[in-house]
Order: sequence, then C-alpha cells, then structure tokens
Amino acid sequence: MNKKIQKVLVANRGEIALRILRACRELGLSSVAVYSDADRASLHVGYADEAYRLGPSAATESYLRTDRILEIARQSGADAIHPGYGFLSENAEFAAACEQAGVRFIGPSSSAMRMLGSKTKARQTADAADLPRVPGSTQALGSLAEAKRVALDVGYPVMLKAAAGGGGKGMRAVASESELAGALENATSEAERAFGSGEVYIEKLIQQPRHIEIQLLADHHGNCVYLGERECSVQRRHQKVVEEAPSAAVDEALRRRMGSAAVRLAQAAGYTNAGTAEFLVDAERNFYFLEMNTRLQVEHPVTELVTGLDLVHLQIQIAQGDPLPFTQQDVVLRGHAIECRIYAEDPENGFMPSPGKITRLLQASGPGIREDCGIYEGWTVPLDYDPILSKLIAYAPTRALAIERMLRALQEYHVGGIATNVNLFRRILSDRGFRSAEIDTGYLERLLAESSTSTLESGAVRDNDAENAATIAAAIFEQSQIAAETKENGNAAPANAWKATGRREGMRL
Amino acid sequence: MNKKIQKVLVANRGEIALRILRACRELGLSSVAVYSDADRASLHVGYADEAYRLGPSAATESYLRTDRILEIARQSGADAIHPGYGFLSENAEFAAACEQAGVRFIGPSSSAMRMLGSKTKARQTADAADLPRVPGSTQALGSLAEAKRVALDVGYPVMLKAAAGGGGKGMRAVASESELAGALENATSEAERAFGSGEVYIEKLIQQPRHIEIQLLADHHGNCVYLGERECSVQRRHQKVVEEAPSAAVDEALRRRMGSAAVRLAQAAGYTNAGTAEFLVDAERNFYFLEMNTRLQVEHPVTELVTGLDLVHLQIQIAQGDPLPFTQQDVVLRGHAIECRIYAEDPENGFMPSPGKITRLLQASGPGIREDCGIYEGWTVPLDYDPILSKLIAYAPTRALAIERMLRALQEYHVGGIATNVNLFRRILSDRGFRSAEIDTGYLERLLAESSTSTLESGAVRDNDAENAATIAAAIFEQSQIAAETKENGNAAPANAWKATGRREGMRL
Amino acid sequence: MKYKIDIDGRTREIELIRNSENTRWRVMLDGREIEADAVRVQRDVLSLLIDGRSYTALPDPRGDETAVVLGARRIPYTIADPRSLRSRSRTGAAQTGTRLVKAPMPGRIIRVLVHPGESVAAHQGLLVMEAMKMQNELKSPSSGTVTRIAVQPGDTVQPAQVLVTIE
Amino acid sequence: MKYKIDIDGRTREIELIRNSENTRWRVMLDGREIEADAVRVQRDVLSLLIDGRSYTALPDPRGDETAVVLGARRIPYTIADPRSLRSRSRTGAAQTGTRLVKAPMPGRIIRVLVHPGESVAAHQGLLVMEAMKMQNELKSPSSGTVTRIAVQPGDTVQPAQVLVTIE
Repeated sequence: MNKKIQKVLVANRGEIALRILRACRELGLSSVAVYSDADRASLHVGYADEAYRLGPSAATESYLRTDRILEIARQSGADAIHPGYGFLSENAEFAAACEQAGVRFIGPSSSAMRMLGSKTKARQTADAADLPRVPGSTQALGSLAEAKRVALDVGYPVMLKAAAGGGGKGMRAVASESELAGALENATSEAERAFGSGEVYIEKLIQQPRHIEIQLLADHHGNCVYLGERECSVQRRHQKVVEEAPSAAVDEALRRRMGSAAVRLAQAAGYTNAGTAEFLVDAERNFYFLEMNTRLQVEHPVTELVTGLDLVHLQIQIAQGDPLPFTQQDVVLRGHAIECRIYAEDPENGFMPSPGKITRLLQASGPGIREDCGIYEGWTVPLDYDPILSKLIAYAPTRALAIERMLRALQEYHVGGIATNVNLFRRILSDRGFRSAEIDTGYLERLLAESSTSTLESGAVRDNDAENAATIAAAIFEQSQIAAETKENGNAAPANAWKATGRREGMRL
Repeated sequence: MNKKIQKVLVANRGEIALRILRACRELGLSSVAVYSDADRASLHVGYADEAYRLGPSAATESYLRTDRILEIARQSGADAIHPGYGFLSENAEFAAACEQAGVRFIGPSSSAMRMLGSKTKARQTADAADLPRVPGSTQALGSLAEAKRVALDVGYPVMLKAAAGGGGKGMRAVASESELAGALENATSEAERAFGSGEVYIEKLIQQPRHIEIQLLADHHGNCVYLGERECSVQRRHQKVVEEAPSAAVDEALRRRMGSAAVRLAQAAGYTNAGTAEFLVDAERNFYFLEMNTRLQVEHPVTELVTGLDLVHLQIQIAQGDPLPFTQQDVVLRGHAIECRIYAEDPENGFMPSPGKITRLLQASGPGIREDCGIYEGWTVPLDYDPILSKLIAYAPTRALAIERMLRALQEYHVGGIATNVNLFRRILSDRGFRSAEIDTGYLERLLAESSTSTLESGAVRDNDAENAATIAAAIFEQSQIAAETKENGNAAPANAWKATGRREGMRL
Repeated sequence: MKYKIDIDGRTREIELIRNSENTRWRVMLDGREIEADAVRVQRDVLSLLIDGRSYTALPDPRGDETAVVLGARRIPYTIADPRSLRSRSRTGAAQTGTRLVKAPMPGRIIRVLVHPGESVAAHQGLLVMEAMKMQNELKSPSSGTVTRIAVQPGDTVQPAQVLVTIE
Repeated sequence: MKYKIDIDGRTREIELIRNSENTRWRVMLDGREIEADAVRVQRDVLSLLIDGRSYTALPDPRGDETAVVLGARRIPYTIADPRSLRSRSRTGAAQTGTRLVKAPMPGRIIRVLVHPGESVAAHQGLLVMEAMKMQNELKSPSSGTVTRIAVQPGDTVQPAQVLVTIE
C-alpha cells in the first residue's frame, strides 16, 4: 500500500477525464487515456501522456470493457486506475478485478463497494449503523405481488428505485396501487438497460424533500472526515441540474449530525476514498439516508470551492496509502459555490438531447468562475454518451453574490450550432423561489410547468432599442452573407463569408 | 454618501476594465465604458451597457483626458467613476475634479491621496505615524548637489525613485557617486514622461530585500482592516512579474505587525477604499515602509483567492458609504495563490514589447485556475499602452501545489502570432530557488543572467520520441500547406489551408 | 441594401448605408434614421454602439434557422427580401391536415404508446425513444387520428425519419 | 510526399504515406518506419499518437518563421525540400561584414548612446528607444565600428527602419 502511484489510467471520457488528467499533471504523475472511436478527437486523448483505443463508440464496446481497460493498464504499466463517475466507477467486479491484477483502483475496496454500492445493501448497512432512513424495502422486489405488499405497508405515495441506480435512471414515483404495475415494468426495464441489473426496491415518498448530500473522505489509517454538504434539490427526472454548497437549509448543528451519520456509515463498511452519502431532508429538518455513492460526484467542485481542497488529489493520495493531511477540525467552509451542468439538450423541446457539431464556443472566465469542460469549438457531441458538455461553477462570499456571478458568467457563455440548457439556468437563477432558497426536489418540475411567459425570456418589457440593435445586426450579417454568396459562389460558410465581407468592406478587424 | 451607486463609468481599458465591468454586472449596476480609437474592438467596449469614444489612441488624448471622462460621466448619468490602476487612478486632481462634479471617485478622497500618493509625502506621513521606513529623503531633490549630499548621508548604494512613480518607472539603482548624475537625469526624464512630474527622491538601497505588500480596506465609518500580504519579490526592472499570497517569509506575528503598521498609516491619512502599503523586508525580517498605492493593484486577485473576498465589490460598497461587512477577526487566509502577468514581450530578445495580432489563443481553465483577461483570438495588441495581456492565477491548498497547478495551466496556455513571456513563467516556476521560496527583488535578474542552457528549455535530456513527433507534425502541416498552395493558388492562410486540406484528405474532424 | 426582416414578432424594413471606410453606418429602420457604429470582434461577434448603448451580437444559425444572439437572448429571424437566397430555399413546406412525427435525432424506439386508428390529443405521448442514454416521449403535435406507425420497438431510427403520421 | 526538415538542430528526412481514409499515417523518418495516428482537434491543433504516446502539436508561424508548438516547447523549423515554396523565398540574405540595426517595432528614439566612427563591442548599447511605454536599449549585434546613425532623439521610427549601421 505504501508504494507511490506513478502512472494513472483514466477509465473515462469528457470533462471528468480531463479533470482527473489535470490532477495527474499537477501531482507529477504519468497518465494514460483510453478512448472509443467516437472520442479520438476528444480533449482527454490529447491531454494524457499516453492514449489507447478501447473499441467502437458504444460504451459496452469501449468504456465498459473491463478486460480491455485492464489489458491497457498492464501494457502501459499503469499502477492505478481512476474510474471517474459513471461507467465502471461503481462496479465492484471491476474494482475486484483491479485488485487481482495488482492495479490500484482509485476508489473504495470491492468489499466496501459491495456493502454500499447496491442501494438495497446500503440500506441494510445503514440500518446496522443506526442511520435514519426512508421507510421501505431493504431487498430487491421479487414480484409485483411483493411490491404491492411493501407499498401498502409503507403507504402510498412510494418511489420505485433501481438497486444499482444512479443519475435518476430506473426511478418512478407511484401515487397509488393502480400505477404500480406499469411503473414497476418501466423502472425494471430502464434499470436493466442502464445498469445490467433490473433489481428494483420501494421507498416511501417523502413530500417535498430537499436532496442534500454529505461529502466524505476516508483514508486507510482509520481517518474519516466530512467536508460539509451539497444542496442538490434542483432536479429534473431525478437528475441534478444545479448544485450548491453549502445548503441554505443546513445549519452547523444539522451539518454535524448529518456528517457524523455519514462517517458512521462509511466506517461500518470499511469505506476508503471519496464518497457521498445522500439524504432527503424534510420540512422539519429530519434527514433520511437514501444511498451512498462510492465514487467522485459530478458536483464535487462546489465542495472544493468552499473547502479549498482538491478531492481528486486527495483520492489519489488516499489510494496510495497516504494519511489524510488534515482532521475534521481543519475543515472550514467559506463562501458559497453553485454549479450549473451544461448539457447538449433542448429545454424548449422536451429536453431532447442535441448531439452535433459545436460551431461556436464562447466561454466564461474572470473572478470566481471555474469551468470543468470537455469540449471545444469544432468538436462534435457524440450520440453515444450522456450529453454533459461542461460544468460552470461560481464562487462568491455569499449565496446572493454567487447567484449574480453565475448569471454574469452565463451571459458570457455561448454554445453555437446545438441546443443547450444555458437559458434554463438563467431562468432558474433569476427565479424568486430559487433566489430565496425555497427549493425541494419538485421545485424545478413546478418551475418548468409554469408558463414560460412569466420568465425573463419573453416576459421582460419590450426593449425597442435592443430590438433595433438585433435587427441591425441581422441585416449586417445578411448583407455580408449575400455579398459573399454573390461574389464567391456561395462556398463559404456564413460566419466566414461574413468575416471575409467585413474585411472587404472595411470593417475594423 | 448614502445614496447607492447606480451607474459606474470605468475609466480604463484592458483586463482591469473588464474585471471592473464584471463586478458591476454582478452588483446589478449599469456600466459605462470609454475607449480610444485603438480600443474600439476591445472586449471592455462590448461588455459595458454603454460605451463612448474618448479620442485618438495616445493615452494623453484618451485615457488621461480628465475633461472628456467627466463630460462623458455627466452625459451618461454615471454617478461613480472607477479608475482601475494606472492612468488617472492615482491622480489627486482627477479625484478632486470628480468630487467637484458630484461624481463618486471609487478610491480615496483627493486629500488622502495627496497625503499618500506622492512617495515623498507618503514618507512624511509614515514618519508621523511611526512606521519604520528606508532611510533617505522625504523631499524631492532640488539639484544634483542635493542628491549627492543625501546619497552620501544615507550611504551608497542608493535608489533614485520618482515621487509620482509606479510600475518601476523613474527608478534607478546607484552604486557610487560617479553614476549619480547620469542616473538622476534618466530617472527624471523617465518620470517626467511617465507621470508628468520629474520629482525624484533618494532611498538607501536595502540589500537583497523582499518586496512584500499589505492589502488594506478602509470604509467611511472608521473601519480599516488588512487582508494579509502579497509577496512581490519576483521583479524585473522594478516591475512585478510573479506575485503570490501569502509570503513564505511572513509568519502570523510579522503579518500582524506589518498589517497594524499599514492600518496606522491609512488612518493617519484619513484613507478610505482599497489600498496597498508596500514594504521591503530584509533577511532579518525587519520591514521598511516604501510607499502606498492608493488604488487597486494589478495583483489583487491573489488576495481575493486566499481571503475569499471580492475587492472590487468592496471598493464600490465602500464608495457608496456602506460599512465593511466584516472585521479583522473574520479575515482568514486559506491556501496559496500565484499570479503570472502575461505580457506581449519577448524575453528571448531583451524583453522587447511585441505588439501585433494574436492569431491563436488557447486558454487554461479547470480546478483552481482564474484568468483575468482582456484579449481574444484575432485581437491586435496596440502599440500605445502597457503590453499586459492577461493575468493567470492559480489557487491550491499549498504553495507547492499552486506552483504545479500554475505549471499545468501554463502548459494549456498558448498565444500565437506574437511573442509573450509564457515560457519565462515556466522557467521561474521550475527553478529550484523559486520553488524553495528563496527569492528577493534581485532574484529574477540573477536567474535571467544564468545561461538558459541550464533550464528546462534546452537542458532537458534529448527526447527522441518528442523530436520525431515534432518532425512528423511539421511535415503534416507542411504537406497540407503545399497542397493548399498548389491546388488553391496560395490564397489561404497556413492554418486554414491546413484545415481545408485536412478535411479533403479525410482527417477526422 | 434594403431588407424586410421578420424578427421578434415584427416585420421590419431596414436599409444599411456605409458612411465611409470607418466603422459608422447610417441605418434607415422603418423610416427612422439611426447611426450605428459596428465593429467585428472575436471572429463573428459584432460590437454595435447605438446612441451610446453597447450591444454584442453574434450570428447563431442552427440547421435551417437563422438567429441573432444579443446578450442573453437568441432571436430567430427570416429575411423577407426576395434578394436573399436563403429565404427562397425556405419557402414551400406548407401546412396541411397531415402531421408527420419525425425522429429528432438518431436513437432507438423503446415503446409504441398508440395504435393505428387511435384518436390522440395534442401533446399526447405517441412513442418512447431512447437517445443518448435518455428515454424521451415523443408527443403528438396536434389532436387527430393516428393513420400510420412506421416503426416498432427495437428499431433504430435516423434523424428526420418519419415515425408516426397523424391526420 | 518527401521532405527534408531542419528542426531542433538536425536535418531530418521524412516521407508521409496515408494508409487509407482513416486517421493512421505510415511515416518513413530517416529510413525508419513509424506508425502515427493523426487527428485534427480544435481547428489547427493536431493530436498525434505514436506507439501509444500522445502529443499535441500546433503550427505557430511568427513573421517569416515556421514553428511547431509541442507541449511546452516551440520548435522552429525550415523545410529544405525544393518543392516547398516557402523555403525558396527564405534564401538569400547572406551575412556580410555590414550589420544593420533595425527598429524591432514602432517607437520613439529617446537617446543615442554612440557616435559615428565609434568602436563598439558586441552587446554594447547603441540607442534607447521607447515603445509601449517602456524604454529599451538596442544593442550592437557584434563588435565593429559605427558607420552611420540614421536617427536622432525624438524621431518616431517604424518597424524594420534602419537605425544604425555597424561595420
């Protein structure tokens, strides 16, 4: 355990692969990227010291190919594998295979993962560690009849959840028994497809809860600390959309109670590395354990910004057997951080994914802005993976300023050629309910159900000057366009044609 | 004083104008940009809500035109002016003119500025407030004879300094009396040209001192706090090149002593707003007051990162009469920040400025990286102003990690078309002396005097694989180039030609 | 050059006249004269100064649609002027009583929720398609009767492939 | 296509052969065969994979000079192959005993430090020029005698304007 890690294989893609590769560079470690055919031109391939092809684009033929990844680790001499999030990150068989192959898995041991990775197992472990949890089954449902019995027992409404779940897949709310059969079928088939396991269990549905999670770090020397909470209540279809740290609903006493509960759970499972305990918190500030994510989270940057720590550095240090370089008392939260997950999807069109070529990319920067990004101008968003493009994160001394800063950054941000959810964030961050932190897991669905005419998009007072400016800009673009098409036989792309014409017509460069 | 500021005119350009405009947007304030002819296409013009032309490119005909700026403030209804750094920021007459015009100057009062802005006056104020200072004159030198007398008095070597100085202009080290006449003439003429005042004074030259400064904030309610120190010893020709916070040479006791001295000085002068007291610190950790900068500093971001505060927000709040929202005890330093000032200059060619068109710009981002930038791809660096392009700032839990993170970011950073000092930062941050924090104000000149063959540039072991890769890349670029020139009659620019050819030859997009 | 532009729910008439070789333009907009200072920044970004107000605009074509991004807003527009080549190519495609529900992107059909002959309401779910790991319901664009279902569960579909016909 | 490339102090012979319509190239470099996988990313950035090692390269022309940026290094190169158009235009300009000191950028002459007929050492300061608010000393490229000074203090000079002649 005490030999230092020298070379890390990053078994992932997109922004998280790049984020881990950056950490490797900062720690002076060699790095190995792997890629599918769809990702040959992706940023993580060029960022690593070495890169090897996994296979065709489909995840099952590339990023989920345990055998290929271990083979590449062996051939390249990588002595550690960072799984990122998604893909193999919560796959205990993969962790076990790494252990057998003598390659460090940068995550918990396969045994700790087995105790916590499956949601049903985690609920059993939580019971043993005396954590409050949502009433419901701790076993996968064997039949519709069993589902009906458990649901009646805890009382409707209930939630169906995939035992292997994550990212909101395989989840269904069920209001009454008449919906149960259909929901169970849907949840099972979705879980089967997403995780290769159709195991589903039942939980009581907590009314208007907040989704709040505790970030943990545990080393191999028995030290386990919590790094405060993240507020993840802004969700759509159980997928997080906006995350923040700290939560407006958590005071120091509640933080300590939730943090201690999470530490108890991790220690009961012999957990090491970074992990996240998810809780529901009701209006009376009761908290209920939901599940444990035995990996780095998408939203880890908000914790990094308020604690000043680097979770990926710490994951690597823990994996090579270093003790945590601080204790619980050293962890001090300061300021407020908000993350927006920028996706290639069209909120105006049922959140349909929008793969395709990013023809233009203007990015935000300046004070308090961090971007963890896996895209570039000219890159084509592939069809084969989750459509996350980038994470924009704002930090400021207060929540109110962090919101204004994020709005400022969103104003600077532009993705051309494909639809994104950037305008949705403008709407959320401008909404009175969000700004007063009156959010629960149903908040976003309610906001989306409101007529969009009440938002800043079209509800603003008509600004004649701005309309004139837009019209003049359109005419200038068009004039250059037509001139280009006429004089150059229409071969140039609009932007280039406009550029060329601009130059010809003496517009200052 | 208690009426809130509504609209801010930013009387500056480049990265600092953009940084202030961003703050205005975050605080919900309207903003007014001003620009010279050289800056019509600069980012700050498009970022503001309103923008007005000042005049021709020369600073004396634009950014130094007090009358034009006040006229634009009046016409646009701006109720406050932020001067940034440089230009009119330390001009007490301008501050007084703002006061008379009823426009808030976001900085100290003209009277406080007069007590501290001139270096000779500041030295008198410092004596009255009982600050340790470097021995020398507190009056401008009237003649060469007087200069000789003072220099003999304090003992050679001495420093000549412009009373109105800043940015290292009008400064000369003098080792013996024989050099005094020439140095005095040079310093006087440079000061005259740079500041419109040829006043020069003499200080004893402290041997191998560190340059360490204290950031202050003072409100109109008698509150004055220090926000820790910045280490600015990495200088070339008295211009800061790399800055950090905190300083490896300052412990909590020294920080408190220096901070208290700086607060004493500010209070003696009735100082309000952000300000910086500069000190020299010798090997025995004695500190000597040098001068007070009555404005925002270029390097303010490193303080923002370690304190979690936003100095421009606070400047504006102070200017509108708000009390500071925290006390000295609330100020806690956390982690380490380093700033690299990226300039259009060529370190391999005597640091000659390199104005011109930026043909390519790849920027750094990700964890712990902030960029305060005023440039874009396609922008032409004008001849008329200081050649600062951007400030790259890295934050990490420790100094060692901040250095590695900055090196990682510099690796991601690329400016094409003009020479920059990016590689110089790689050299400094890789240097053993810098890494062990053995730096003083002579450090960089010594490093530059070393043969560059001892650096990572050419001193690395020959990497045959990398050389092969470079050669193959050159051949691929060239093949596309020639193909383009042959088939397309050579009209396309190299990069575009390569692109077009790449596409034609089936290189994956 | 004169244009008619349909933008933001209005039809505007606009004529652009360059003043000289500098950055200023004289614009006649619906009969009113406007002075605009226009400069290209950042490749395709336009900085416009009109009466001191500063606007940043960039073209944002997406598929067939032309649009201007101005600040936080994306504003689609069409050029009504007959000299515009693009406006001509976008004519035709008149609305009839038949609605074709097409695949908006490549994906796989998971479930079909209606059957031929069934009456459907506007926004009623027709089928579930999986694309980019997400299942999305495709909804009916209007009320009517399902006359044809061209796919079945398990089918892989291509963008713009017709899935369901509603009359 | 075959090239001779002067790069990093060496002259290399290289031949590029595309394997097919995919991203792989066969390269003969100084007689040794190398397999390279090359893909364009980010407009003009080249991602190269050779034996598993990953390199990112981009062209970085500056004035007349061609160069490749590879990681942290900028490596100038010249093409020695006669088919290269650019290499031909860079011939001539042979070194003689006369050295011309030219203005590297626009600026103003502040002081002249030498006089005609004076002997100067290599790196000795010849004049002080102000550009972009900075005063810089222009130094002699070699030892010799100042034969001509073409400017005086206060003169505004343009890039490449001859300031001093040394023989």
